[in-house]
Amino acid sequence: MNTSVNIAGVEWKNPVTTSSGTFGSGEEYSDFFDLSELGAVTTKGVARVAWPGNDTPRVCETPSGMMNAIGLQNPGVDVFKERDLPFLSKFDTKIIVNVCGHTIEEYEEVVEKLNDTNADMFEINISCPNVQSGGMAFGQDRDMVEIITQSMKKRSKKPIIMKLSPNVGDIADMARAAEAGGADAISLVNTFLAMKIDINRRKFALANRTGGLSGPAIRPIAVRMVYDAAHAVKIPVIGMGGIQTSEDALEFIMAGATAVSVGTATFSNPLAARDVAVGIKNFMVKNKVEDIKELIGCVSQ
Amino acid sequence: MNTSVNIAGVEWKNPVTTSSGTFGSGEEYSDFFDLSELGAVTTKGVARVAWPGNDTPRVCETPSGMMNAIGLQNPGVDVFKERDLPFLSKFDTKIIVNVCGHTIEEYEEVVEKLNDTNADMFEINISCPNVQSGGMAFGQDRDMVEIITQSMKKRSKKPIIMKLSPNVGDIADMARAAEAGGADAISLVNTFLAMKIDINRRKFALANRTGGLSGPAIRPIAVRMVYDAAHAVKIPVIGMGGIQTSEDALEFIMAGATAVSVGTATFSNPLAARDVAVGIKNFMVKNKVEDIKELIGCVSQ
Amino acid sequence: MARKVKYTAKVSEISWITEDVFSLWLENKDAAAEAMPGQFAELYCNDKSRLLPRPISICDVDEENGRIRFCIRAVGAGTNEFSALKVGDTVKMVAPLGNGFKYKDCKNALIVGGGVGIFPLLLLTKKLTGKKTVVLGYRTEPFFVDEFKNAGAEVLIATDDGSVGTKGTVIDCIKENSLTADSIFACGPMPMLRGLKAFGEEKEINTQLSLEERMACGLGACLGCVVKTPDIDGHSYVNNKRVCKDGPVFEASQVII
Amino acid sequence: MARKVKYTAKVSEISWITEDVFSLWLENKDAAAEAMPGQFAELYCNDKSRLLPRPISICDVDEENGRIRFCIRAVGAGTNEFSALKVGDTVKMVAPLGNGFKYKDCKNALIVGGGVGIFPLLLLTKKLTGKKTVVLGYRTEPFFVDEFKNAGAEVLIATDDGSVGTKGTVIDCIKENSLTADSIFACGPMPMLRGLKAFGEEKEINTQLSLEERMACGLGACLGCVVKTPDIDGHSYVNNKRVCKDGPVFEASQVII
Ligand SMILES: Cc1cc2nc3c(=O)[nH]c(=O)nc-3n(C[C@H](O)[C@H](O)[C@H](O)COP(=O)(O)OP(=O)(O)OC[C@H]3O[C@@H](n4cnc5c(N)ncnc54)[C@H](O)[C@@H]3O)c2cc1C
Ligand SMILES: Cc1cc2nc3c(=O)[nH]c(=O)nc-3n(C[C@H](O)[C@H](O)[C@H](O)COP(=O)(O)OP(=O)(O)OC[C@H]3O[C@@H](n4cnc5c(N)ncnc54)[C@H](O)[C@@H]3O)c2cc1C
Ligand SMILES: Cc1cc2nc3c(=O)[nH]c(=O)nc-3n(C[C@H](O)[C@H](O)[C@H](O)COP(=O)(O)O)c2cc1C
Ligand SMILES: Cc1cc2nc3c(=O)[nH]c(=O)nc-3n(C[C@H](O)[C@H](O)[C@H](O)COP(=O)(O)O)c2cc1C
Ligand code: FES
Ligand code: FES
Repeated sequence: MNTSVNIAGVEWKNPVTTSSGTFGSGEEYSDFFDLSELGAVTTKGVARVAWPGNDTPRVCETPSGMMNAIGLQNPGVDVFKERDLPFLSKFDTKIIVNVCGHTIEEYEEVVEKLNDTNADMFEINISCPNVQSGGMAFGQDRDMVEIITQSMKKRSKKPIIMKLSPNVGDIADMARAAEAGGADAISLVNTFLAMKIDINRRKFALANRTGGLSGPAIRPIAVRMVYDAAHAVKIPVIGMGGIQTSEDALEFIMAGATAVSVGTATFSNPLAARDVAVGIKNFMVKNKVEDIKELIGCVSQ
Repeated sequence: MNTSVNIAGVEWKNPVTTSSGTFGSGEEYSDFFDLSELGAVTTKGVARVAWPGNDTPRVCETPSGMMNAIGLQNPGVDVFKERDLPFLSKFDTKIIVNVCGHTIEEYEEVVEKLNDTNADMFEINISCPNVQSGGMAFGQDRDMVEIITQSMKKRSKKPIIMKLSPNVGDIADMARAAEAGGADAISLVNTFLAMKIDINRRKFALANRTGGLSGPAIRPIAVRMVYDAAHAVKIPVIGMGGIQTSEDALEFIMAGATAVSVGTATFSNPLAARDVAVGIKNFMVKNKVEDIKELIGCVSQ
Repeated sequence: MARKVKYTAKVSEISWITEDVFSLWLENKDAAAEAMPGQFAELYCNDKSRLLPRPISICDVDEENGRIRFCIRAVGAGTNEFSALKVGDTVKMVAPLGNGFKYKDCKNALIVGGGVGIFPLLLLTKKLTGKKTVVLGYRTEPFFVDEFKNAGAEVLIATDDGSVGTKGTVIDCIKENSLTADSIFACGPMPMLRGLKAFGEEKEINTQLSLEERMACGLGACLGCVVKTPDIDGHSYVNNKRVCKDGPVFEASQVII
Repeated sequence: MARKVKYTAKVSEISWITEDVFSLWLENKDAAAEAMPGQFAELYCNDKSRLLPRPISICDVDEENGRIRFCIRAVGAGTNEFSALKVGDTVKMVAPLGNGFKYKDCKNALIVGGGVGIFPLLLLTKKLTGKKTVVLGYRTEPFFVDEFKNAGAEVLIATDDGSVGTKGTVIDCIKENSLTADSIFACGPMPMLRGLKAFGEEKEINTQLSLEERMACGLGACLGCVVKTPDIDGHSYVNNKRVCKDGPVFEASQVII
């Protein structure tokens, strides 16, 4: 039985990774399970220098979901390279570095600094709703998506995954823009721009006013967007948005995702990503699926 | 204490209505409570002729949400006028007729046929994701929103509420387009285009493949969109999307909605709309709010 | 019609009938007094992530103590939640809903059930006063048979694997036993209902089918649960009817299945 | 460090302390053996609509029977869910988490709590071996006072309305009684903690504060729960620390509150 998938020449042992920002650089969850059980670990966004992030409260709960406005706090690429990358290298899993920046130049600098490390892939976050410049603004403009993809491809020695924003009218168009720019893969969805109000204090629940909605609440929209994107491009799609169980992950795979990513669910269950990987394998055994590729995009009327 | 709101010259006794398609024409729920307790009743979409709707399954459940692809089944404007309108007229509440069509001409015909009835307002549904032509396609194009609003205003003798689609990148822009077209008010959100896959059968959960996601799951996105829309236009906004309780409704009001609408929650609790109206009143008493207008858009940092 | 209410009903008895089917008695005098064979209830989950009520047929009524019985197969999140209820817990419920069977003038009834479709037939069997033959179809192990016998019916059984009764479908069983009737009442999987519709047409026996469809409101408002009809329906003005409100019981001739 | 586990812990005792505060004993040998004063647990809701675990301080430990005690005010959906638990029910839990108080060398402790902030101080009070004075602040009616007395502490009380003890804040009470100490340990509302930070600085007493912040992971991964710090932190390389992992207990001088 084959659970491995090949994404832009990088072979994952199984189709499961962690969603950026929900798994740190893996250290905290390595207390719970062996990270080698995952196809890949995707890190928190890494910037050129340390970013302090937003004021608190930064997180709140919503029905079957949560909102966050962390604001991409991170220690910067140099610390990441010296501390986090060596840690992750101890595991038999692929390393995907999520990259953020305020300008194209900032993204470029991070990619260049990590080009000669053992990171396996870069995921370019052009879809964070919680920062003033860069982030989502890039991901909502078709032409900008194509331009930034091109420049990433020019600088990077590793495969580039463009992470798309769901806060758009036509996700297929954004997927095509990334493909046109030369992306090796796309990942989606990032969080939905959302707002919660504390009616007793008549104030926003998050200091940042708005935050990104994630979790099972958004899964049906995410599955639809992954379906639309996967049917619009030839490059592989990494699907995410509310995956809690292997059943959820299989929805994305059947909709056309080559791999999946577990985010918010890890907060409800620190073992969620591993459980998803194990569950997919069990489903394959039970249903006599020889190769995971048989399941990719297999949904029909 | 004043709970009444004025929307385009129509005075509702309280700011609560029902969401189109979740309340029929009121008859079924009049078994549970007196419809006169609501500010307004909004009907299921009414078309020029009877529409059969989509194949079944038409509905499914999702985490804290549901999907529907009813496909605007309705008996057509003539039956509506003879049967449903007289029924609703028995209650001391405003009547909002939700209007659907495949072409501008079809919308116009419905409006003209109801111009001389005692319907109080028209809500123009340009945001249904479950029909092939018309529906959401209109609501995703800025210019189309403006054009269709203009033609509705030209034909209608009653105030026009344009119902916006959330499946867009910039909701403020759509709100401005409706205002520019002369809309008397806007309502949002309609449902989010979504997909669910039955992994055991490897088939779509709904016969229509996709459906519209509604319910508390989407509330944080809806509140944000209502906030954005209300800050972009001067016309009143009717807020909806996942309202289950008066607390939820007050979030929308504080975000800038002049009135609110209860949809999916009615399926979990047939009395939901009434309970929301009662709860808003209780909140005002408890917090010594003299006039509901003090609460509209009152959220601050 | 009486004003409808979302009741809070107390669990008075709960027990397992088979490995995955349980019997649940809920206390509510008003609902128990009104309930008729073939009607159903909407049971609401306590878990907040599950918004839609679960339609469950009324299996039996204990009018004296104001109780309704449901027999439920635990197949998913909602039915599993109900299966974990304990005596004294409460469940929100709207009941009774739908139309129920028309059975007043029936002298010789053929009552046919498959799977969990057998449960709504128990109250009907109890109420019928003439001759009543019950045919029950199972995959393998029969259950709930004595309940029908105690209701005064002759019971025949069909199993897919032939372990008990006729090997095959309920139709095979009916044919094997050359059963006739003035009315057929049926509930079960769609292929079974299709077979009975054809059988009833062939034999010119009035046939009533209880249908299932995915529901949202359960009250006739959302138009989620329709079934295709040969005629234009007087409510919808198109070729379909609402299973929750116009059904769940239909004359076989009135539906396209 | 021991491998972390999401435990399924059994409820062994539950009872109300006040109208809205309840005491919950959960059985788990491993967690009970490891738990230290000032650490907390993440308790997970059963309701599927509530994704995030609730951080609750460890109030007491019964090492012999492998149990941990939590005292919880029912303020919202999650804590209300926990309040309805019954003996024998299970709760998912990750514990112990966070750093806890540093108290080994303390000879004369001033332990200050307000509201539900008093609870994490009980286990600390029990563990302290030197002189220990506990100051508890309430809005009006004191509760849980005997527990601290039984832990061998002198207990002073402040109430907002003066119904018991000093009328005013815990700081008023400390000043009124001219209390001194070599260490202050505190947990409670932010204004109280700010007052104690200032007091400790003025009197040059080492002051440890247990902080609250909204959390998602509770494990240090999501960066949801930060507090501002005067110095660049060695983990984040910016001016903040994670309350869940670097705290919840901080030297007052290390945080900007
Ligand atoms: C009129 C009617 C009467 C019924 N009577 C009985 C009965 O007496 N005993 C019994 O065991 N079952 C009965 N069913 C089937 C029962 O409603 C479903 O098994 C149940 O809703 C499954 O819920 P779940 O949460 O466990 O499953 P899930 O699959 O988690 O449910 C998800 C959603 O799908 C809906 N759904 C799933 N299966 C069905 C189905 N077969 N029919 C309609 N909706 C479904 C659920 O209501 C829910 O909204 C009846 C169905 C109908 C329509
Ligand atoms: C380290 C720490 C220790 C705590 N110890 C205790 C204790 O021993 N006893 C006690 O009664 N309370 C304690 N609290 C507060 C407790 O976590 C909240 O009261 C609880 O999370 C509220 O959950 P809810 O679902 O009832 O409320 P809701 O308002 O419905 O919760 C919604 C969300 O907000 C979060 N939240 C709400 N209030 C707080 C808060 N004050 N702090 C952090 N998150 C919050 C919830 O965890 C949840 O994610 C502690 C908090 C922290 C951070
Ligand atoms: C707390 C938090 C922090 C996040 N940080 C990042 C980030 O740094 N970079 C990024 O690309 N996405 C970030 N995301 C988005 C997730 O990677 C993921 O795209 C999204 O949460 C949807 O998946 P989920 O529903 O499984 O969580 C973050 C999400 C959460 C909840
Ligand atoms: C079953 C169903 C049918 C609907 N039919 C219509 C419709 O006919 N016209 C319309 O404008 N919106 C329709 N809607 C959208 C609702 O009016 C509302 O905009 C949406 O459901 C969001 O609100 P909620 O989350 O409170 O349900 C329908 C929604 C549901 C769930
Ligand atoms: S379920 Fe709504 S009409 Fe039948
Ligand atoms: S809650 Fe995630 S870092 Fe503290």
